[in-house]
Amino acid sequence: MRANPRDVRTGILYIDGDVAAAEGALAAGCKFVGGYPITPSTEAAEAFVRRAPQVGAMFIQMEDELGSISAVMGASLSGKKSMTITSGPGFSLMMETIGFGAMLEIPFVIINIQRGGPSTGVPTKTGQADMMQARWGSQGDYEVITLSPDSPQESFDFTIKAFNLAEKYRVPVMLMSDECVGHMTEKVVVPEADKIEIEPRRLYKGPKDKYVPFKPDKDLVPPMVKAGDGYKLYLSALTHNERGYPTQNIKNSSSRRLIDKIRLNADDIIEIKEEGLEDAEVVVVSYGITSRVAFRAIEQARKLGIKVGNLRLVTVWPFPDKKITELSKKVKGFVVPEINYGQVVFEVERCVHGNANIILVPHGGASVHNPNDILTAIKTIVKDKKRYDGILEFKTELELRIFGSGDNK
Amino acid sequence: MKNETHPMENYLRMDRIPHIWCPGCGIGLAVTALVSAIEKANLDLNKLCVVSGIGCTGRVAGYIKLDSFHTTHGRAIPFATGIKLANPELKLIVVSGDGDLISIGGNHFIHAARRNIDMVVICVNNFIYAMTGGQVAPTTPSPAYTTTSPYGNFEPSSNVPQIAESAGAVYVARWTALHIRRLTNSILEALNKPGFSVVEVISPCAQYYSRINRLGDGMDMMKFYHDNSEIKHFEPTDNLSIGYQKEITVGKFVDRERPTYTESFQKWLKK
Amino acid sequence: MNKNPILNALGETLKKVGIDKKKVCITSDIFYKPEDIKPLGVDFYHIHRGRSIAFATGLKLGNPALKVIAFIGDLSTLGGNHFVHAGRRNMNLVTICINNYIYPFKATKKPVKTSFSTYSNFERPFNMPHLAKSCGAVFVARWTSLHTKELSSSITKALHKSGFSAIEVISPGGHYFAGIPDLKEEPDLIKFYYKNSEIKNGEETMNLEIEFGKKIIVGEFIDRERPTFIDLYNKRLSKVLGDKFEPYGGNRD
Amino acid sequence: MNRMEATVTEIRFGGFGGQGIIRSGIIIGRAASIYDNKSATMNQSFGPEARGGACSSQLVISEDRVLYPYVIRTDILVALSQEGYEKFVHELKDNGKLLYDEDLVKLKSTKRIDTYSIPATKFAEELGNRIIANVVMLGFLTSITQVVSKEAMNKALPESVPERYVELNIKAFDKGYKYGIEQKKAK
Repeated sequence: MRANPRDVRTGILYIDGDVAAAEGALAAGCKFVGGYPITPSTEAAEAFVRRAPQVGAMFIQMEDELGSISAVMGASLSGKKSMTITSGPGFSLMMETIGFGAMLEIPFVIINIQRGGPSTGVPTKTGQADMMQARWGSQGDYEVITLSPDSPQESFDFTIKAFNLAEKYRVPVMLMSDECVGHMTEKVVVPEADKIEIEPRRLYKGPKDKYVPFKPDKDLVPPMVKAGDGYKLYLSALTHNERGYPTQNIKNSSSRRLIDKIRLNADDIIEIKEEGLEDAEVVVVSYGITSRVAFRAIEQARKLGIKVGNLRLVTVWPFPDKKITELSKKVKGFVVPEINYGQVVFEVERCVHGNANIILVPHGGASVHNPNDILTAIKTIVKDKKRYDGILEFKTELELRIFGSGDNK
Repeated sequence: MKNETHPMENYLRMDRIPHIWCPGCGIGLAVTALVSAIEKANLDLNKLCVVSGIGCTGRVAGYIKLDSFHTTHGRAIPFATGIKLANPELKLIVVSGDGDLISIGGNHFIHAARRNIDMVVICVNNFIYAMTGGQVAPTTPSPAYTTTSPYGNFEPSSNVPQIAESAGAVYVARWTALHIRRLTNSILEALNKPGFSVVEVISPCAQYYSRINRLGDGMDMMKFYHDNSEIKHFEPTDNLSIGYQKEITVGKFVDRERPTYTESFQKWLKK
Repeated sequence: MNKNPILNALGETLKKVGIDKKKVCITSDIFYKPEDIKPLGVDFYHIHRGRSIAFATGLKLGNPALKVIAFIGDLSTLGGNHFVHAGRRNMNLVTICINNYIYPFKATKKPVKTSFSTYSNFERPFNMPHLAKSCGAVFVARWTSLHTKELSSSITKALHKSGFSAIEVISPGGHYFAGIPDLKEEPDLIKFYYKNSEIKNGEETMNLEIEFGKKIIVGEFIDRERPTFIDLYNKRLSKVLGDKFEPYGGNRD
Repeated sequence: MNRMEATVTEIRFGGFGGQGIIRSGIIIGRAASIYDNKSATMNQSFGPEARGGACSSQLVISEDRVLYPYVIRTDILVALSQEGYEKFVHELKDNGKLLYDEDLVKLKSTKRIDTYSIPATKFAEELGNRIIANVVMLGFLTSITQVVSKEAMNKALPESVPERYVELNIKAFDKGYKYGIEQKKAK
């Protein structure tokens, strides 16, 4: 299906990442946003609300984040493509309902413009420390999909992708952007509507009396119906069977399928951007704004004759396990920069199985990495003859200046 | 001149001044009233706590030299409840904004009032979310413009005294930032009253609310309050909603007795 | 005949109310069994605690053609804020607040104990009708669950009203109780409340406090008109944007 | 940290809220990235610092993709307030250009840097509205530094201001631009 021309602001725009995400949502056919003001995500809601009445979309500013995400659940089950926009503290408040959405397989998108934390943290500055929370922040076992953009252009593109994945797999999809990308103004090319591919809602087409709410298709995803279409739905977030009825028999429930529909379709879902991996001795694994800053270090390292591969995680969750394991057998080591003190790097470690060295280049947030730090980490990998156990944590120039060299090398 | 000290120096964290509030903002006036009331109440300063949530008014706790807590968004009241119940000797003052107390914190607000937890809640109402750049609040009158109501707000607005009264507050008053003396008196009365007291302070937001709606600066808003506020003590709270640039009814609306949470608890314990 | 008296009243209502059942959705943060819900012939959503009204708001805004009934059982804890703000916005919903709050009554001789408040309950419950009126509800009623006929009639009125309706149903759930000497069975307790109630339609909501040893006043208290959220939205946007704006109606297909 | 791109120009705008500091960044960024076919990344100050008082925006323009999004050592500082000048002058490169409103900024030293002054606010008042002082400054900036082409600015400017002010803005831009040419000759 193609986008509706009315929804798409075709042209070359000069907008920030927040606004680009809102434009992406509109282009993807999003017709409902429940939101609540929170820095640094508010610009996205403001951009959406200005355009909403002209494209038949509804924006409601709810009384809190609990309300906004709950309203998003309702609107999505009414048949509208729906999303909410938030940042760290709001994201934390939404966790319970994200689990609810995962359990009832409600398609929706969350834009999380990450900021420095924990708690109130640094509202106007950047961070990438919600990555683990995004994966399993709600109670119980479920899988989600997250995407990390590195620019306003990608905020636009990935928001559309997020909606498509949400509808295709009936799963919460999170755009894990950050303050830096959200508040950065750049050129964004919005294509013509007929160049934008849109995943339609997966509606059930069989006879009404044969509808079984959680009976999956071959790809493990069940088709949906809309509220008020006369299907006499009974939906409960209690552990339920195919009919949606509560059960304590886990074997007959959808619990396993919530995981499998993502894990077994991982090859279709996972997107990575790779370059120079063929003969790389060092691989930089990064996502979001960090991958952009890291690329500067990669370029520089190459000028010095180092063979550096670049692995960008477009989808951080699900994680490209196979790819990393495969690489680990060929390379000397991995450099993982992220704006936190180590989250995704543990996933890299898990997949490397001790085959190669790993250096984490951490960052406390409120700014982005100094590319020189990443470059130094790359050089260290090349130089090291020794194999380390676990992850080597790199001390950045700034940390060295503040805390001294400590016992890390 | 050298020896001259600020009259409020004992109550403010002078090392954090200048504060972050914009020129023309009314929060500073609310702080002045609060400090004067504390001074007049002659309370043991070591037994006073100030709790704030998030937002412009949420920064109040950071400037007052008492035990002060800058908590998470909307959670000032439950945080204060915890302090109060853990140590009933303490006197709790919650200072926060309309968005923090009435929107995200609305549930805690009504439940604390229902339980009649002994605390003074000062709700600085500037009709807008200012810290995040001017979004619509439940208190925004219709049809005021904000960044999330770019076509004019169409939602009916919250009537803070009415919510407080219907949920069970024992003392409810409203003043504008202009009525500094009466405001001080109300806070003083509230401080001396056991139970859940609410004092609403209508305050200008020169940077966002006034600018988006072209209402002039802080002084213009003060003049507006001067010309358009009417004191009506014990006015039924139904009549207290505030229209856009309409008359503002101020005064003391509720002053009643109900056993506080701690009292009821003690009574049950004895039984 | 449904075993649950409230669902029973609702079932009776839906038979006669003259609204397309297909368009009726129930959201509830109280769990009802599929076999109790199926006979109603409507869509049912069991929501996590406290978010029934917020979810219902989304459902209604997603498709304004729906008639949404939100059951709330946890107003006394989690969902109060959504109630207050949905009332303020005059969101077009029928909320049925199941009040299973536990009150001490004289007849019980000893104070009631619940698992949470081991020293018996000393907290005062909300005066729900008064709160509903204050936050802007257009229709407010209170019944015990044994007032089947009256309850059914109130739900009918609420379904025909446009705006936020709040119906409180006093219906203590027996399994939450422990240690009431005289009233061991749930039906007994409901009967007790039924007997101790007094119908006073149109009573000032301020006087509806449920108090120790006094009769519970039931009836219909508020019935007024206010424009709904969607009305106000369409009116304002049409005024500002003129022909460019197509009034919001959702997917009415 | 040193910026590794050779073809990068870093610009900082400093002034007060309400002077159009952020809009200035957007207009130049738009001109450079859409009409001059370069990359331009604009960032602005947020939070309490962005209100009422001091305000700043930063712009990184590059022939290739901008990878590091913030300024490190600025090539050009545009100061519309004393505070904006004092706060940011230290991050100017050696021989970097300082452009300032001569009625609003008093220089403390001219060592190490090139300075260019213009009575931008006065010109704007003469044109009828002091709010367009930033656009006078943009004209001045364009002619002095040539970091963007005049053609690109001519296209970007009308898109960035309300329709009824387009003509006034163009006048303001031209005024600054011409003044810049004269100043350059004079130097």
